[in-house]
Amino acid sequence: MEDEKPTVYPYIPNSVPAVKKQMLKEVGAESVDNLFEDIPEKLRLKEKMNLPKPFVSECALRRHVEGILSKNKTCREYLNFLGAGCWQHYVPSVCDEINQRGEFLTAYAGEPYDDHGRFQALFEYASMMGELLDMDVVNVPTYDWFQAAATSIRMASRITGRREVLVSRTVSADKLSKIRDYCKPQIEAKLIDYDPETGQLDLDSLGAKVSSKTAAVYFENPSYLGFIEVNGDEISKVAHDHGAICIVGVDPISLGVLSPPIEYGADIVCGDLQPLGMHMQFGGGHAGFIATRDEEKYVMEYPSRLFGIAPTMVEGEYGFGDVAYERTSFALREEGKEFVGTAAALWGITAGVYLALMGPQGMLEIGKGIMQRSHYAMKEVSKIKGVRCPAFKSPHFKEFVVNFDGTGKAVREINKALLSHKIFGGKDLTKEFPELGNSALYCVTEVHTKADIDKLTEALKEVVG
Amino acid sequence: MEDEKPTVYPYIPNSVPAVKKQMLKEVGAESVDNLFEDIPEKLRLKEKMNLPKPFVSECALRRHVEGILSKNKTCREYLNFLGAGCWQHYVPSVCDEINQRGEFLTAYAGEPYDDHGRFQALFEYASMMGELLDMDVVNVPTYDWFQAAATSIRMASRITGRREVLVSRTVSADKLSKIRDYCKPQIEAKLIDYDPETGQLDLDSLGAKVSSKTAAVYFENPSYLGFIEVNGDEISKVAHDHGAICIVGVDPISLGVLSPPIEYGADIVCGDLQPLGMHMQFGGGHAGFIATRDEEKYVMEYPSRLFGIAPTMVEGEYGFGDVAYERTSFALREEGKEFVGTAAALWGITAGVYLALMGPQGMLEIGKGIMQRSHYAMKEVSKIKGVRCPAFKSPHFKEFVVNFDGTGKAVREINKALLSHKIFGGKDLTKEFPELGNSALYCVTEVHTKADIDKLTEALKEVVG
Amino acid sequence: MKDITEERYVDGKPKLRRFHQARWDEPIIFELSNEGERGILVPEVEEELKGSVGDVLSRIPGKMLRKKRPELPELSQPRVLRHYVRLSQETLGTDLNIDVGQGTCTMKYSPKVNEQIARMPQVAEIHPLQDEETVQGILEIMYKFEQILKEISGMDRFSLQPGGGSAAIYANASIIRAYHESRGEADQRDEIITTIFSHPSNAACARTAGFKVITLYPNEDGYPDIQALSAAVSERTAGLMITNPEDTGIFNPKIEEFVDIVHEAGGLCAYDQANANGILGITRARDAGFDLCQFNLHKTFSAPHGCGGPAAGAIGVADELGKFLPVPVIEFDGSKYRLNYDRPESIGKIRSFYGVVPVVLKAYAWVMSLGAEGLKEVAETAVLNNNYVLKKLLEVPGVSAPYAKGKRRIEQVRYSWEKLAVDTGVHSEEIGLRAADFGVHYWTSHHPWIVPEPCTIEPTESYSKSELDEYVQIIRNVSDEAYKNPELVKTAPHNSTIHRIDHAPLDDPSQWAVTWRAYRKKVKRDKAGE
Amino acid sequence: MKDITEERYVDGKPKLRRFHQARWDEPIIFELSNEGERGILVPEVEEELKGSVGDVLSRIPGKMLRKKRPELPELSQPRVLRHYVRLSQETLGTDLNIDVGQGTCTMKYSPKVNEQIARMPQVAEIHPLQDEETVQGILEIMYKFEQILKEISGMDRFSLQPGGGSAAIYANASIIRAYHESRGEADQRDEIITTIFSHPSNAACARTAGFKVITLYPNEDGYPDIQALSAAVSERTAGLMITNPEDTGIFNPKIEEFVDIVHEAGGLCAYDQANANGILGITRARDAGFDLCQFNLHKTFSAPHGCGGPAAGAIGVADELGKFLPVPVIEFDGSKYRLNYDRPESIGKIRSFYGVVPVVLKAYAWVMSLGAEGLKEVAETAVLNNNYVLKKLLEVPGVSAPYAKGKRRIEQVRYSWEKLAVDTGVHSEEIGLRAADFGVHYWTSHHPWIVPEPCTIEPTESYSKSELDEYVQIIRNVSDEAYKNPELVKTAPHNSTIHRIDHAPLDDPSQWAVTWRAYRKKVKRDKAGE
Ligand SMILES: Cc1ncc(COP(=O)(O)O)c(C=O)c1O
Ligand SMILES: Cc1ncc(COP(=O)(O)O)c(C=O)c1O
Repeated sequence: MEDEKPTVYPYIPNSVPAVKKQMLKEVGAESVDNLFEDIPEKLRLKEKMNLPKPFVSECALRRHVEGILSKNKTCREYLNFLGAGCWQHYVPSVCDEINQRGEFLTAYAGEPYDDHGRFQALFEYASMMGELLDMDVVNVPTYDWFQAAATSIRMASRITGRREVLVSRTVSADKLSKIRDYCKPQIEAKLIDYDPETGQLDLDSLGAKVSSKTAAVYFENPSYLGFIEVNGDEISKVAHDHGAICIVGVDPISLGVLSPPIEYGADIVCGDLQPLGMHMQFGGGHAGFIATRDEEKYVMEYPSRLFGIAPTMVEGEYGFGDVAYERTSFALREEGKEFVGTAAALWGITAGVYLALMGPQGMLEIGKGIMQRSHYAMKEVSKIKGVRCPAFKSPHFKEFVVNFDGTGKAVREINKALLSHKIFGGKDLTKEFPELGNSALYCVTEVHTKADIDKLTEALKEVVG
Repeated sequence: MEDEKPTVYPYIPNSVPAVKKQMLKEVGAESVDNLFEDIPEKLRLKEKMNLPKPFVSECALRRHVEGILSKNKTCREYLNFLGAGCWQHYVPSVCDEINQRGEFLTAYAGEPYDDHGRFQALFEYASMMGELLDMDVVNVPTYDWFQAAATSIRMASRITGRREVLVSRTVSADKLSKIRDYCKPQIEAKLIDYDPETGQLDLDSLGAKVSSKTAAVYFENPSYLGFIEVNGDEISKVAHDHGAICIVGVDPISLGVLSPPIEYGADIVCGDLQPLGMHMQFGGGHAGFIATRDEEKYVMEYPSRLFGIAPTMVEGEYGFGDVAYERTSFALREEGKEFVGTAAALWGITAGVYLALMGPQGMLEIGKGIMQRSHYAMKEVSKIKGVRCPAFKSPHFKEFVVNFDGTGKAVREINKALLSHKIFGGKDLTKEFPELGNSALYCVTEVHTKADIDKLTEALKEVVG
Repeated sequence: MKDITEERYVDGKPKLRRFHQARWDEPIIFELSNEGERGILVPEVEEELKGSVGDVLSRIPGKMLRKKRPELPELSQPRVLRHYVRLSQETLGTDLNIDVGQGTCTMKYSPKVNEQIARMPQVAEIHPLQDEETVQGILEIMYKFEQILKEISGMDRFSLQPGGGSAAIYANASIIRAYHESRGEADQRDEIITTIFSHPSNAACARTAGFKVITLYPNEDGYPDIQALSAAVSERTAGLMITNPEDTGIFNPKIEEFVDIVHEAGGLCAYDQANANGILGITRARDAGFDLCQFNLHKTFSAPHGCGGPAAGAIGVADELGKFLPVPVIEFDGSKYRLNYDRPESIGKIRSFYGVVPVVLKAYAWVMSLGAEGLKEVAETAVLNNNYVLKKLLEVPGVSAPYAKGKRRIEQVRYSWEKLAVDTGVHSEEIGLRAADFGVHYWTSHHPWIVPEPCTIEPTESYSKSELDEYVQIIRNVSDEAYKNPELVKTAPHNSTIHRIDHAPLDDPSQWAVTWRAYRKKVKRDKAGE
Repeated sequence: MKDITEERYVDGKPKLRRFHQARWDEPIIFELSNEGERGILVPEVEEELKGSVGDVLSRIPGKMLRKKRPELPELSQPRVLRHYVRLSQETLGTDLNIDVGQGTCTMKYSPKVNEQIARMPQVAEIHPLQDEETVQGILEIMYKFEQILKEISGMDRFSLQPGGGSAAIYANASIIRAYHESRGEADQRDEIITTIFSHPSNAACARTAGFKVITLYPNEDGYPDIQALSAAVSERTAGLMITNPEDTGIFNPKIEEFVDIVHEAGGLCAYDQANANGILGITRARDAGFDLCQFNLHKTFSAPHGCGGPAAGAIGVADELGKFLPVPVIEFDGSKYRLNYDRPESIGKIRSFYGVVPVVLKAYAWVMSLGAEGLKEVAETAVLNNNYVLKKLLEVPGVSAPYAKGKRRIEQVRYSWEKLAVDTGVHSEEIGLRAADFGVHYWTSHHPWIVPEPCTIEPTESYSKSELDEYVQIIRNVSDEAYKNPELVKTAPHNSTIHRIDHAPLDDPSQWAVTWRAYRKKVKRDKAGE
């Protein structure tokens, strides 16, 4: 009985030496080296790359990787109150079931025939988002809310031919950084102040900064700091009065209870799909949506793909395809709108599954339930001595700022202490919003029970007490 | 905006009250109660069942169940050396990928047309097992090895018209219990002794018990106690000389290195598929196989389904169907062979995937690698003072008996102590094989590294020292 | 180009779908083999370890060492995956179709959340012989599930060990035997009574357990015949093993009298509750006097059918039979769960270890998602759905529902296409193959074939009215076709993975082939002379 | 009955498969809605909690409270599942087909083990803002993967933040801008040079970042034109952004000279390494002098394409550009991993948090399963496969491989069907639709359409010789058909989920509909007048 042969790689069928030899013969090459004839000798790597020794068996590989990952603590083991752009919502099992189906997971850019299901699923995703947003056009997802916001602003700039955007000061520092980098060559971003009492966008500040140079006003609802911007109407009116476009960034999971932004004047709405069925994945579960009315001047400014419905030769059969493909960079290179590439389609399909599972009643209930829980948390936390919560006098959705000035303890310390209670405390805002003092942004969702919130309150009491 | 409606169950579409009402109208019933008219009032349950309050949301349900399960310690967290009929082998990712595909997972008993894939996958499973076993007929899996052994014995009894089976004494007590329960009405099981030095089936004992009443001789290879029965030839010869059938139970993962039992005279071969791609699942991953030559007298005695290949109307197309269906209890009720029911088909498909991934080279390498590791473990463990290992002087495959008589410690104590090292020690044999003294059955497979084995040795040293 | 517009019928709602099943025309896996390819590599052995043990294979005595490598196919990993994913697409699971056509099989929705939980390492990666302290979670679930089944059935003790419904029925037969043995009546009491519309496993398991089987036929009204029962019982009666509702969907209203008669004769009564879906929370086995019962967790309790398992059966018994249950039983002392093997009168082991644990887990999770009210909702909706489909199907030409005329049915209905066959020459099986052209199951296994041209539909609670309407519409359409164009039906399927199979070789010992190697020897070689 | 025997061609091995894709004819999900059905229930709120907070909705000011519920479909859970599982079967992933027809996309095998690991709670259920102590595992993997990419590319620093290849290219453009800004030359240096066969994102991202774009065309031999480059560079040159091998599969042998010329002019050079699959371990970006590069982890590094993402891009830069990388960067002090935001010259954020972590994890696991030798084996086999297919395809009538005649190609080949189109009137796109009838992709997106009747094949290392032969055989067959029966090809697909689409409405603002609501308003209502 013969012994082990030299390694053949399971992922590389033709690594079988005999097959390789035969194929080399077919192509008339002496050795594989010959095939790289166009690569100058000088550029050819002489030694083996200095990489770690591999784990060639799946068993050893898995043990290696899982061993490293076991150093993480998860939000199943710990009670998590972090949000700030990535939120712990419940992911229905059917969402994972669908996005792990090999067909969806490994498809890519096939034709509307062989990939009919992909097109239909993404068309349906857009259609359901359209209902949630009350808007007629929704893109195939882009990377994340950051990108969606930045692109929305550039769309507005192209539509208006203007080069200034007014952005609410309560937008996260990171998102603002992205917007600035992405808009830099074309568009200047100016910040609009907020009311220190309520957090609400300051209409005076807006009035002072808006002008005929303003391409768009961008604000979020609920805001990054958790409260609801109640003056959407007024803000959009100011924008419109100056010929500017009103862009609203929105957390889609709020839309069972909060008005869709189009109701208060939004022209472009954007946001993140992560709450709709994506695991947090250390920030790897994001996908950005952009939505507008079905007007040519808007549609033609999307850089993303847009999938539309079309008839086939067979009566009653639906086909799909790219709408106005000739606006994209695929078609026009640098003459296209911004650029388009592989982004987050699978999360779009997943968000569609999520919305289909939830239906109108589910979206209402989840929004209401989140509010009930976060209000309970605010109420309970506010009872702790030295703690001010919520820091803003405004209605809130799922996040809220907790101020610890009165406790004499830094957020950093508090959060470290909470860890020993197996709790992840809210995001430290001291660097991002120094004017808020010693504050943290807490997030409460439908995954939290009363007992969870009570546990937080007890732990906080102990920690700051 | 309206508030929550009464509950509609996501798994019960027509629990929508309006739909129910409409359907009741269609069937002409006043209420659902009417539909149970045939159930006497007296038998109707008056109160609500007294069941725990449900977790109606998926989120709460998951937390409830996962909360309970988190009390388990797994063989990923602990180092496991338990075998004894359920073995920790590596499960290739593709096995799980295939057996979780909704199509296979939720199919059942469709026709060879709409379930063509199920039939082909099970035909291929049988075909690959056939190659491993060098036999032409393999059944659609039954429940487990226990059942496969018991049925093999009943098949032999029907074929020979005899009512006595000789079973090796080294078969596990549990399996023997099953065999006795299942064969009871028809067949008496008598035990053949083993050699206390080597564990080998005692040919003298066999010679003394075999007779013209013997339907079959049943032994296992490797034996339950881990050693290899080296006298297969002689045993089967004795059986055949007395007109009896030779049945061998076999661990299929050994067959890359060990001879297929047909080579040493087996007429019926049976065993468990669990090592071939099934997780341990607390003993929930078993599936039994039975294999024979392609002789009508054998084929007609299978109670299980047998899937055969057949032509279709289209040249070159393969179809499948039941072979000799009219022998089954489905067809003949009590006149069929034993009985057939839902057993473990998905594990059969999975074992097929496993064998297709492993191929001949993989099966050779895994068998050899297991032997190398178990021999290393035996060697190292045997160095510990007071420990005798292996307890039998015979070649071994993956399991071996460790005797602790010389340590003055009971296996139970030793195993408790190993727990604090995060090690699951071998199965305590003191009740099952009192004649072996204070012994345990250890199992070492391809999942164990040298470091794992060294860790065991070190821990044992500490524990017994 | 083929005009498929024709295929979408418009005479009624919903329109029929223009279906075609995936057809990959995939070769047998051996035909895909490429010498030298590897699908997976096994863990390497450390050189030091190898050196320490030397040539282990040399320790295997010559004749026990495998000489010829098994002729398994040699394939890369992606090719293996592709092969099986393609085959999966050619398989019509409940996740895919309106699966009401496999009546008596309870093809209900298997919730994905339960599947996901069952695949966690906390279930998948535990060994059954681990110290009890380290498996308290799974023991708790099994124990709690037994309590649930006790409440659902009214029984006093449960075992979750059997690997399926039939294995559970066998276990009950074995307990009946043990009971009579314990009373010294085993030799005398060697007859089990069942009914012809009880699932065949009742008769088959009883016989396998050593009993003679007496089968009762329905009376004129279609109900199990109580006179026949009275005539059948005697001092030889070991017990009654019976399905209710029977596989026809008919509930035996005299069930309590049946039990009484058998009890009076000294027999035990075992209730095959595989068809319990329609009576959850409605009526209970123990309340009708049964001594034993069994549930199929892969049916009523929603665990998926897995192409035919893993399955799980649960057996419940009255107190006095508890001592006979298989070992071990799970006990709870108020703080810890433990496995008790010390049961001298037990029938012993039914299968390895403690049962098909992942299936039990899924069943537990399913019940815990519904509770008492939810389970009753399951039953009520399943029965409403069934009677709705009954109403609609009876409007289709050629079909009837024999027995118990005008009465309601519980969980399923066994229909007959006798009239259609007479009228058109189209048989039930052919209707099924044509139904497959519309993407649904319709199975043809309805033993015993007492109902002529049988067809059994079991809607369960898992399908909406619109899906049930679609199914009925498909059947109506096939019936229409049978009357108008029988050839179309008789040559079906047209839109399936494959075409009409020639079944003859499967019953011919000289041609049948259960493995590829047998096929190569018997058929391919013969034919091609290669 | 249709005679499908015809469909299995026998003129050569392997025979063509008689394929039909799953066709479920599934309605749009809104059409399936049944009022009142629920797909999932959300967690209930405890009564006590509800009582404590009162009517929270009343706190939302009137105009901010949603009045009309969103018209989402209402469906039970099994129906939602069934809908999407059916749609999935109508989608042709790499797990299903010989996916070599989407050239430049590197449709290789995505190992299932990596997917399974990425779905563990240790990856899925961690929040990016958790205390660093609690995420050391994932940070370690990201850090180690950066070290791997450094070795593969020769670059000095990496960021894994970009959400895809194009996002990475954009980030590189942004870094080039920051670099020139830091030197006070941003206004002057506003031109980026690329080649026409570099992926369009190079041109598009450069423009989006504010640069003018200069595009070089190939010289007579089909190589990027070095003279044209010399003519293009100037003191306005900000940089070169270039793919190599280009999307044609041709490696630019003068790449080092290109870099030198641009460097001399004061520009930076960014290497789009999305096509790196064929050069892993063969040649490195930094060794050719590049200052920046990017990899697509969802292509070369085996992470699945997910219908178009989640994707991930990795950007690598030379030491002197390290300070411009996005924040945060991952650092390791020998015992702990940490995120460093304190980088004043950074271009800032490219996306939320730190990158598409599960994709990074899969890429890491893939590399760790292969090692240095394995990666080189990937490259060598991919290139061998490519040249093998080139050899075989050039034997097919009507096809050619323009440019660099007689030379080897690296990762893919852009072919032309110009001759076939002239001979038969059949266009490349139509060949693709007919190829779909045999169960394979063949994509038609080959911008720029400079090669007439283009077609790009990229075999990668993931397919066996027999699968490549099957693909070639399909194409040969379609070419035969084009010559013998062009109508058959021009009316394809025949075995797909759907039939020829009328694309006209998709470019007509009055008819296009990107959502069902738009369709209902614009098309359905118009038509049916409802
Ligand atoms: C050479 C090259 N560059 C860039 C890209 C764009 O990558 P992505 O699709 O991830 O944006 C691709 C994608 O195919 C490519 O092939
Ligand atoms: C009434 C009845 N009893 C018993 C069984 C047998 O169960 P199993 O297939 O699990 O062996 C069935 C299965 O369909 C059944 O319907």
